[in-house]
Amino acid sequence: MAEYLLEMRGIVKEFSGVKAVDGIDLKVRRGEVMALCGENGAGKSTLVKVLSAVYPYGTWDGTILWEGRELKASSIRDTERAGIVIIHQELMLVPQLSVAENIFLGHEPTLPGGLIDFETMYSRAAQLMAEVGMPQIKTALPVSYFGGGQQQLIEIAKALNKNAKLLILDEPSSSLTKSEIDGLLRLIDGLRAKGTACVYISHKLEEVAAIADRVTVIRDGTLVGTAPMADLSVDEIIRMMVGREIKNLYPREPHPVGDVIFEARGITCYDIDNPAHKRVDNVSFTLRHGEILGIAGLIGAGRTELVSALFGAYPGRSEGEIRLDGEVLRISSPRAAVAKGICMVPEDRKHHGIVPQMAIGHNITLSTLPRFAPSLLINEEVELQAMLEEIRRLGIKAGSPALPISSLSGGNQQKAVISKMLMPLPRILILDEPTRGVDVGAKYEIYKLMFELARQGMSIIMVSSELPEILGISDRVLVMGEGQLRGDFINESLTQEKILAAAITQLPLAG
Amino acid sequence: ADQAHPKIGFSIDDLRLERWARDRDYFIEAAKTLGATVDVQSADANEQRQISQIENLISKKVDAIVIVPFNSKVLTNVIAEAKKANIKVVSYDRLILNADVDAYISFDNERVGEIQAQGVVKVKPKGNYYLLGGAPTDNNAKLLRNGQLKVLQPLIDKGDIKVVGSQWVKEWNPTEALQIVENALTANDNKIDAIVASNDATAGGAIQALSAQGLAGKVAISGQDADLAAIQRVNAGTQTLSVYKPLKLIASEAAKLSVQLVRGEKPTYNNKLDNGMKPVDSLLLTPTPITKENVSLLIKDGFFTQQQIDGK
Amino acid sequence: MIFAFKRLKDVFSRYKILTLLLAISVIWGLFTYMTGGDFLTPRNFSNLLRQMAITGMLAAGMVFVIIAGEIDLSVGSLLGLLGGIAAILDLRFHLPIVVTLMLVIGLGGLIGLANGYWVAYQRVPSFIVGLAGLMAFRGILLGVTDGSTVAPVSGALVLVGQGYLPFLVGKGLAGVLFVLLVWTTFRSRKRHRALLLHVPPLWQDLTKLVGTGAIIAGFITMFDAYRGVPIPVLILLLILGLFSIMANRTVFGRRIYAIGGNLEATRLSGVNVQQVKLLIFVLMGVMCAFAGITTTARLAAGSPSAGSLGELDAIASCIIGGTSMRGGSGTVFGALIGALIMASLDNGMSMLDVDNFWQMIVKGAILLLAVWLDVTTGSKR
Amino acid sequence: MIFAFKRLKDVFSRYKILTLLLAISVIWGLFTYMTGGDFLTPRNFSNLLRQMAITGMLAAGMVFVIIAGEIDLSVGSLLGLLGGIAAILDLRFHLPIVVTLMLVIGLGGLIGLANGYWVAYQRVPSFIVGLAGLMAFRGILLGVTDGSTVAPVSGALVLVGQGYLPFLVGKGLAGVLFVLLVWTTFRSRKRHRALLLHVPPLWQDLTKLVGTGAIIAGFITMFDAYRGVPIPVLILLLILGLFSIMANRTVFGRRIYAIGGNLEATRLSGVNVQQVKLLIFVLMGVMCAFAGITTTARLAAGSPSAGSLGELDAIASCIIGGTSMRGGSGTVFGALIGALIMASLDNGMSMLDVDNFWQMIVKGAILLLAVWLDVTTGSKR
Ligand SMILES: Nc1ncnc2c1ncn2[C@@H]1O[C@H](COP(=O)(O)OP(=O)(O)OP(=O)(O)O)[C@@H](O)[C@H]1O
Ligand SMILES: Nc1ncnc2c1ncn2[C@@H]1O[C@H](COP(=O)(O)OP(=O)(O)OP(=O)(O)O)[C@@H](O)[C@H]1O
Ligand SMILES: [Mg+2]
Ligand SMILES: [Mg+2]
Repeated sequence: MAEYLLEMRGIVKEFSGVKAVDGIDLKVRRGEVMALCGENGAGKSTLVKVLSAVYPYGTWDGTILWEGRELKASSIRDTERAGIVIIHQELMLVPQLSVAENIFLGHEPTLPGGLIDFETMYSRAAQLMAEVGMPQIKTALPVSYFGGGQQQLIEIAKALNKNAKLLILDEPSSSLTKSEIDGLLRLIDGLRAKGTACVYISHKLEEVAAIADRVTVIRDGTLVGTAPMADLSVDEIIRMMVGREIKNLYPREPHPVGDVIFEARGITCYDIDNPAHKRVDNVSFTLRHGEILGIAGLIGAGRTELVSALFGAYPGRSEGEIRLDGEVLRISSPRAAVAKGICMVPEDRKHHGIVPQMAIGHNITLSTLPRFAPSLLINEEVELQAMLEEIRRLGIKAGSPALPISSLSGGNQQKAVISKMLMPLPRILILDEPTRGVDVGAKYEIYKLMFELARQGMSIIMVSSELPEILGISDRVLVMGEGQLRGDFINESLTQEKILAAAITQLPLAG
Repeated sequence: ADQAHPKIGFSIDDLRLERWARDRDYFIEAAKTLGATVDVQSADANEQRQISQIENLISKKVDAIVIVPFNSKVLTNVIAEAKKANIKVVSYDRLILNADVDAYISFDNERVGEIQAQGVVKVKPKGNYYLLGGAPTDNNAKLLRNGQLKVLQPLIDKGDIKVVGSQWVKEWNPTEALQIVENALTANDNKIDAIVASNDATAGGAIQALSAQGLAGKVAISGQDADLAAIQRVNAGTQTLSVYKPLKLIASEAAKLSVQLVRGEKPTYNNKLDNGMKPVDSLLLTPTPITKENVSLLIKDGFFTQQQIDGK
Repeated sequence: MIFAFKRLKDVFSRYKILTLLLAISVIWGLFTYMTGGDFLTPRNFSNLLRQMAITGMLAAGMVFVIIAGEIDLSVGSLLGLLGGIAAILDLRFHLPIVVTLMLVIGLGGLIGLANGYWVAYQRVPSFIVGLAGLMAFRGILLGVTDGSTVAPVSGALVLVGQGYLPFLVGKGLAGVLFVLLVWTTFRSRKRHRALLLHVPPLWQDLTKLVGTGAIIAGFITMFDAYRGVPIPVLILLLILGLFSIMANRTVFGRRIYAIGGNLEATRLSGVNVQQVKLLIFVLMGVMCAFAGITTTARLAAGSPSAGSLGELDAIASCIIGGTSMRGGSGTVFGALIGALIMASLDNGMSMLDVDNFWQMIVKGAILLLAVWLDVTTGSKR
Repeated sequence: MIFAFKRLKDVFSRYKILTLLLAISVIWGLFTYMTGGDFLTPRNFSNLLRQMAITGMLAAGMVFVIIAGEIDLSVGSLLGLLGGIAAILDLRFHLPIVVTLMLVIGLGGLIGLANGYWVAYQRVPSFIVGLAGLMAFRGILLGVTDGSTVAPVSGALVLVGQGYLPFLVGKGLAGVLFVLLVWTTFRSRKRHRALLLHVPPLWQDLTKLVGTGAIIAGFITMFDAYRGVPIPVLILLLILGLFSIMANRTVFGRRIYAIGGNLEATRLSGVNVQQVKLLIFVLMGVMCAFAGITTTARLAAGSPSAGSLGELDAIASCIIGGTSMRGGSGTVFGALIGALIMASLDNGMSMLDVDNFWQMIVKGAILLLAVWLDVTTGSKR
């Protein structure tokens, strides 16, 4: 038996001339958790896609040894047969199919005669969902019914169902709450005890510290180093990733906070499918000039609905009153909101943020195009100058503004989307999970940018599921639970425990 | 419906063509004077539709069905249905094959093709001919072509006539005809002496191509249906002939015939034609070629007024 | 609990079908009133269903193509081609009817395979493959028939399109169907109990069974009041049953929905999506063969223009019946109801002697309104 | 650096067009050889371009509809309807030609507006709106013309379809175009310099200018060797120029691509996506008016069957020309090249007097092959 379950040697993967992965080695032992760390665009996802044959053998260079023998997989089916299972960074579920059908997609249990054995499927699916911490879920409901975090758990259940020898998790925790992450880590721990190896990719380094046996850090497609977690600290990992020291992750700066300029009263959002159900229930709050307001809450608390209603983007029926400078605003569409100086960076970057085929630069100027067209025609030179300026200001790592935005890494895409919504020079900027899937370095830069904007007098609303981030950035914190406002705290001597306590009050005890 | 007031179903191939709209009007008029009511259906050149419509007429319990078949070979089943329901069936203009029809009244399509070819040959007995057929999917286009070849083939064999090309025009579409003739003229360096076109709509397109080359009036070209625009062209000399089927005659005869059948009277026939199943009692009327010389015939028939032809 | 929710969902999706059924009742009621009762006679009922059978067969295949996120524009031409070949085999080669049918169905499957190959394995957009087929198949048909109608075909072949089931056989089949339904209902109850899943109360299942039974009985009575169940309608009903089971209960069926819902995710779940797509087109080809044979049988002839624009009717039926153009959702039952609505409009307006151009305008308007209603009342925004 | 990349991308997309141009050369070469040179005479060149003009106009509008992720199946019928109305206004009401043109174009825009309203504001899938229009517009046409050909229209109207530019005017326009190109090139260089952006070496811009100049000169010479630039071709070239600028350099154009790429993201960027969609359909309606007028002018008659199946030709042109059915990418130039390929096939085969059924088969096959080539050689997998 080979010493390593998996050995990847000198892996090189190019995309039209650009080397996304440039000669990386990765070795994983049986029953160990190997964390893979690196900045956005370092090549983590690409590396594991090579491993799982999303990029089949022959489209990359290097060798993969699996249980001591060379693996030349031409499709996912080959790797799954070998026992390699991957959970992708992007959600890979079929929204119209039920939870159970998604979990069993590709491995449906059948009765004699070719019919699907639904009874087995549903009962097994219920078991799996219980294992990942959602025992009460109705597995016959379509996946589209569930929010991002719940879908992530369904993905994990789907992977568990495949009995992997090596489980690859590519940022599984980016849309999970603290308690769900704890559950996930326990799950991985259990798998490890049973001898299953894991490759764990995450930008949340506390998780890495908690679960990993060893850590591999890569930068710009090359290996920086591999070391046992025991020999490392979070700060050291950051230094390896970024190449420099980041002392304080939350560079909070004092900035003056002015008078109340924005006021939301009695915001209520009704569920689209079930108008009797309120997704947001009578929420009122105020926002001051130059203030950073954090909104915390559990997944499904209705934070996204609340802010999309403010931005005129809530798809269902909503009511309530919004005042800016004391003037009542009628916001029926994002366009109206932008015109009034309210901009929002949406939560779901892939579906709501970017226009994938379009150039990076054109994405950035999308919301402010008329500004560059003094006459009938767009002045492309002035536009180009503005793009370059934005790319420089936000530190977007892009070869050229003319490349399609889909060629950027997630963090850089996020910066481009933020840039797009900064272009209209909003007075109120709403950021819904702005650092989801963003590496520490880029997070740091985004935070700095937020403080910079606040200092210039912009008011910022930030929805986040990461409590340290909420605590590290906000001047004031709103806590939501089940669609209602459960607390409004000044961020002084506020703790995670206090927020959590507020979020779950009035919740009936589980059971 | 009783015998004094019979209900007649009239299933027409394609009312989108001017000619059938006229048939319909004459037919209804004649039927009214005979005390009958008419239910008109247009199949829009679609046999499937026509069958459905005939079925619907049977459901409505008409006393007789007059059919202008789009495709004369596909009505066997549905006519058997009609007969079972005791409905008289008259085949109008085109002989329905392999079916138990009671009577047939027509100008023969092959005969029309012959007249078209003859008219063109009379003007250009020798030279380069181009054959512009109807819709490739339309069985009648085939019949017309057969008639044309009956006249032309001997001359081709003799060497008097050289066929420099032949194409079918999709859906009888004039735009297609225009392009086909443009290309034919280019390919033959304008050396085309006559075009045998199968109806007036396609002839119209062809003549546009000719006139762009200053050839309109110099090249003989046939047509069919006596469309107003075509008659104006005949008058102007850009179209050699159209074939006129005295529609009023055929329509009123057909109305009379079907009422007589319903009332159990014996209509007069002048022929018997075999349709593959039985000899069918037939009343055959002669189509008339319309050339510059006899345009007035149309006015006399009340088909057009002088003002119409003059374009006033 | 799981099944309580599923029932709720069922009611919703049934509700969607209910709107369609309501639309049909309104249309039928209107026509019956306007034709002085002629519309809703057993005879016209039989006519109507026979008239919808061909479009229905195409729609039953098309619905899967659309669910998978593709489209097939070649079906009208392919229907024509296969129907023409059936006529030729029958008339010129005097093959026994069974051999003719087998050959044509096989050929349909093969051509479907070719279509599917280009779409699934060569990644040519299905719109283009369909467009190419639309032209090429019609061209081949013109070539083989020389543009003239191939007639008359043999009586045996005609029977396929114009025959009726003997009364006794029809009643027998209906009985068998009902017994089958009862049996599956009780088997499913037993299995649910064994797996400790939720079992609906007995009265509910019984009501359902009685209702279904009444509908079956009504159908049979209506048909037998004319001449019996027409063969093409029988075939269509068989297809409906088989395809519904396929769609909901087989691996292949569920994967079609998965592909339409999220192709990439399905592929990354280890499903051979190319193969599934290939099979969908094979199925479509076979459906074209059925439709072509029925057309030829009904016409007693192979016609060079048969089936033209059939693809549009089929697609319209699917969409009226609630199939989403974006893929991922739709049902065979809905598609057939869509076909029935279209056929009812044609039938009713032609019985009313409506001017042809008005018919076209009305049909266009109804199509738009039907879908608009679906969109505005639908749960998804 | 930035511009080095941009150039690389340009070469790639130009490369794609190059494959198309290569395809055209092969087709033209083959036909020229087979017709013994008749194919590539100035006269046939003029014919060919006139024959592609109508499809080209439709394709120029359709390409934006497809880029925005929609489809419009009603264009053939709408062309017919508007052409018929033009003929009626001209013949029966004796309106001055300019008034007729204005009215028809206005009506085209209005009907487009209605189509767009259903798609953009009522969220009815454009496939359905188009299908409904396909039936209804043809029905209205039959109603207003009573099914008969409306002829002969006035000489002034015919000129729009069959007229030619006087030689001098043609040469003059070509000259103006060239001067304009030179001017914009140098203005852009100056602006780049002023903003301290990268300026390409002078020789590069000069070579480009000389090349473009040669092509313009070649075109004009070829046209003038026959009778001059045909009016419909002139109109088409104007449309090409205007629409290309619109696509690349206006806010509206940019937003069309954005909508096709990701509708939701564009909406959330504060763009009024419904309005953009509405305008796209208005544009399509106006293009139908142009195409309809040209058809009527060319036939000197309004024909009830004009434009049937025109939608399929237009869509096929777009797709051959590299427009993606998924939306978000495509060019007007490509669509017109696509239309030219289709027209070349029709023209060449009819000159060769190829049997109709072979023409259909060959056209289908070429369509498939062209797109297949594009898919397999394309950079996106
Ligand atoms: N399909 C593709 N085509 C072109 N370039 C690509 C493609 N996929 C990835 N890249 C590029 O390869 C590099 C590595 O990307 P990858 O997704 O592996 O990064 P990552 O480490 O997973 O980043 P993140 O933390 O943001 O997920 C990036 O520069 C990215 O732009
Ligand atoms: N279409 C739907 N129908 C019914 N319930 C839904 C639907 N989509 C989501 N939900 C549920 O509604 C709740 C609100 O979810 P949402 O994710 O929008 O809230 P959130 O507070 O913004 O949380 P997150 O941290 O995920 O952004 C969740 O419980 C989710 O499962
Ligand atoms: Mg990644
Ligand atoms: Mg959220």
